[in-house]
Amino acid sequence: MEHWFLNIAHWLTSWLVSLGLAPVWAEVILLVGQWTCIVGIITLNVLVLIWLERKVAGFMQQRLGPNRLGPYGFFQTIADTLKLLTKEDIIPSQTDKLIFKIAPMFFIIVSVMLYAVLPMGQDMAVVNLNVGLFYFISVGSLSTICLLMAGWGSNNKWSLLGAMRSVAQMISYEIPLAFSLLGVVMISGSLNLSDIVQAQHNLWFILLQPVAFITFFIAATAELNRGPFDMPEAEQELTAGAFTEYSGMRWALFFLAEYTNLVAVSALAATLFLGGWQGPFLPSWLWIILKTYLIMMVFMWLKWTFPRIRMDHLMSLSWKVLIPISLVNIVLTGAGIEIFRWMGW
Amino acid sequence: MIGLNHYLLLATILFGIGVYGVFSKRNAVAILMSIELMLNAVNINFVAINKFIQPSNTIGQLFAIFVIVVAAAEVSVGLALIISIYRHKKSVNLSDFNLMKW
Amino acid sequence: MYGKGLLKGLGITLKHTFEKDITIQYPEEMPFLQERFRGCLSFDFGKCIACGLCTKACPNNVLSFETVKEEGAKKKKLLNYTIDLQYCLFCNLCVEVCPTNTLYFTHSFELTKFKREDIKIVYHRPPELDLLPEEKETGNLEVQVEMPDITEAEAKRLKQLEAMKTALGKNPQKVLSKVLDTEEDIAIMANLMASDEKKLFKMAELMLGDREKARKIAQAFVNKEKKDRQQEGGE
Amino acid sequence: MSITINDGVFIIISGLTIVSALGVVFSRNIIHSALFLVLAFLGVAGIFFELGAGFLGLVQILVYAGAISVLIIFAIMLVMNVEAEKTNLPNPSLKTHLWGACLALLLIITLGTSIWRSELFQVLGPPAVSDAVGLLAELMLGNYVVAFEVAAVLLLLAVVGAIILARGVEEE
Repeated sequence: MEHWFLNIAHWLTSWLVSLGLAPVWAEVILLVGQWTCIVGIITLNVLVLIWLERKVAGFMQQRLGPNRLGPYGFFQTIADTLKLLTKEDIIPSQTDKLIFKIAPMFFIIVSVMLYAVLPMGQDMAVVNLNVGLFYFISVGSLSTICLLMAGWGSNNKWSLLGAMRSVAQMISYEIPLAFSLLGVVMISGSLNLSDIVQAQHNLWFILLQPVAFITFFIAATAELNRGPFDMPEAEQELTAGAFTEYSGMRWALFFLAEYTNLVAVSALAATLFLGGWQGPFLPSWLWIILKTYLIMMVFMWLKWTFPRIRMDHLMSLSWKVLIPISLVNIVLTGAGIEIFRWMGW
Repeated sequence: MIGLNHYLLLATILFGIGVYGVFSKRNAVAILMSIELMLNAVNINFVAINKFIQPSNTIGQLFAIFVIVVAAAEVSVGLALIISIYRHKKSVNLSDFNLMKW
Repeated sequence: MYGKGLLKGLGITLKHTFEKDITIQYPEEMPFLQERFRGCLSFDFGKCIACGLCTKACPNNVLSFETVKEEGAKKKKLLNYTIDLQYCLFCNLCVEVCPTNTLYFTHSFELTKFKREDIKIVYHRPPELDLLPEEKETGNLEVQVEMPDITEAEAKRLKQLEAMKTALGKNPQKVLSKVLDTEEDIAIMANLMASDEKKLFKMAELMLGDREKARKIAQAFVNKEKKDRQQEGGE
Repeated sequence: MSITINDGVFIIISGLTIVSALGVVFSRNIIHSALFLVLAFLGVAGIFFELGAGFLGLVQILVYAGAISVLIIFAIMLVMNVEAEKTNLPNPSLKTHLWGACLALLLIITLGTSIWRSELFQVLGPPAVSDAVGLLAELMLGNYVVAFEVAAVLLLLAVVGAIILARGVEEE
C-alpha cells in the first residue's frame, strides 16, 4: 500500500520506454500525468472542502448545514459547481478586459504551482527542489499580483479597495510567515522539504518550535485571506472585494484557487511542524492527508469562531506583534542550537 | 546550442530596451520601471558570466543579490519621492518637475 | 493573560459543534407557535351580526361584506364576507373590535398562493343557517376552522390531524406524556378519549397547533373528571 | 546543430522576456506596463533557473515580482489623475525618441556584434547545476559580510526614508 503510486509511476515510465520513447520524453509525459492528477485531485478535493466547510460552519452554529441533496447534502457542492459552469460569463463593459479575463487563470496557475515541491508521501514530491521551502514562499507571493489584477481590471471601487487591502495584508504577513519558518530551517539545516520531514523523525517541530507554529498559523490565515482576517472580501462592506464583478466560472476559479491555497498551506504546515508523511501503521500518503485535513479543520474552526478584525488592527498585529515575536524566536532558536552543540548532544 | 553569448545578447537587448524607455517616457514611474529593466539585464550578466567563466563559486549571484537589494531600496525611495512631488504638483510628468530650475 | 478570550471563544464553538442541532426542518416538522400567533385571519359565519365595526377598524380596507334586509325582518342578513388577505397587516384591530368574537387568527401560516385571486378569502352564507333557528354552539373551546376551499396547506394539516388521531387512539400514553405530567392524569385522559371520540378529535387538533393550550385543556378535562368521580364516591 | 530541450526553453523564456520588456516600454496604459514588467521579471527569473541559480531566481520572484512590482502598482494607483489609457504616453518631442532609439540601437548593435563575434564567449558549454545556497551563504557571511551589513543598513534607511518622504513632514 505504501508504494502504490510510486509503482504506478515506475510502471508507466517503463511501459512508455518499452514503446520506444526516449527516457526524457517518458519523464515529460510522467510529469504531465502527475500535474493532471494534482489538478484533478485539487478540484475534487475542493468540492469536498466546500461541503465540509459548510457542514462545520453549520454544526458550530447548531445548524444542520446542507442536507437536501444526497447523503448529508454531499451533492450540494456538485450542484453548485454545475450551476457555476453553466452560468453566463459576464464581463462588465468598462473593465480592463484582458486583465479582467486573465486574472483568475493566473491565480489558479500560481496556486497549483505551489504543489510542485510538497512531499505527498515518502519520495512523492513532484520536484524534489533543494530550495523547496523558499520556492513555496516566493511562488505564494505571486498571488498578490493576481488579486491586484482582478481588483484593477474590474474597474470598481470595491474591487480596487479589496485588492489594495488584500495586497497590503498579504505583503505584511509574508514577513512573519517567512520568519516563522526560519526556525524550522535552522534546526533542520535545509530548505528541502523532504529533508525537513526526515529531520522530524524523532520529534515533531511543533514541539521544538511552538511559537513559530502559532506565528505561522496566524500569518498563514492572513495570507489565505481567511478566517478572522478576511478583510479583503468583507462581504458586508466591500461586497466580496476583488471578486465583486466576477461571475460564473471565473468567480469559481477564484474560489477554487483560494481553497487550493488553503490545502497547500495546510499541507506545508503539516510537513514542517507535524512530521509530514511520517507516522506509524498507515502508508505515508494517508498520513499527510490526515494531517492536512486536521489542520484545515482548525482553519475552519478559527474562521467560524472569530469575528473579522479591523484593518488597522490587522496591520498592527503583523508589524507590532508577529514580526517581533518571530524575530525573537529566530534568535532564541539560534541560541538553543548553539547550546545544544556546546552540550555535545 | 545556447552558450554564454546568447545570455549576454539577451541582457544587452533588455538593457537597450530600458535605455529607450528612459529616454522616450514622460511618466516618472515608467522611467523607474525602465531602470528596473536595465538592472535586471545587469543581473543576467552577473549570473551568466559567473556560471560560465567561474562555475566553482557564486560571487556573481552574490552581486546580483546586492543589486536586487539596492534596486528595492531605490524603488521604494524613488516611488516615495514621486508620491511626495505628486502631492504638490498633481502630476507625475517629469517635464513638470522643474523645482530646481531657475 | 492575553489571548484567554480567544481560547474561550474557540471552546464555545467547539462545544456547540457537538451539541444537538436546533434547526427545525420546516416542511416536515412544524415550528412551535405561540398561543397568540397571528396566522390566517378567519371568520365564523354563524356569529356575525353584520355590525360593520371590523370594516371601520381595518386600516387597509381588507374586510368587506354584503347584507340584505328582508321585509319585516329585524336584522340585516349577511350574504357574504370577504377577507382580502393580501393587504392584511395582521394588526389585530378587527379582532379586538368585534363584539361577538367572530374574527380570529388561526395558526395556519402557509398563506402563499400561486394566483393573486386565490389570496382573497370569500365566505358565502352557509345554507344551514337559513334552515335552522339560530342555535349556536356556545362551547368556547370550539375552534373548528372551515376554509371555503381546502387549499394544499389545509389538506396537509388535515392529513397530519388524521395521523395524530390514530396516534392518540393507538398509543395515548406516549403522546399525552408531552402535555400531562403524572401517570394518573394520563391514564384518566386516555380513558376519557377512549369513551368519547369528540374529545379525542379535539385533543388531536390541539396537540398539532398549540401545546400550551392543549396542556391547559387536557388538565381541565382531567380535573373535571376527577371532581365527577369524587362526587360519585361522595354520594 | 540540433536544439535540445534546454535550448528550446531558453529561446521561449528569452523571447517572453524581450516581448514583455517591449510591452513595458510601448504600452500606453501604465498599469499594463507594470504588469508586463512583472512578466519580464518572471522571465528573468526563468533565465536564472536556466543558469542553475535557482535560489537567485526565487529571490527574483519574491522581491521583484512579488514586492517591487506591487509597490510600483500601488504607487501608480496613488498618483493617477487621468484616464488609464493616457497614463503612459510617450514623450511628445521627437528628439528624445530619436536620442533614445539611437542610443539603444547603438548599444545593442555594437555590444551584440562584439559579443557574437568574440571567441572568448563561444567556447563554453551549458552551465552545470549545483547547490548554490550553501556557497552563497558562506560568501555572504564570510568574505562579504561588510557588504551584507551595509546592504541591511541601506534597506533600513530606504524604508525610513520612504516613510518620511511619503508621509511628508508635519508642519507645526
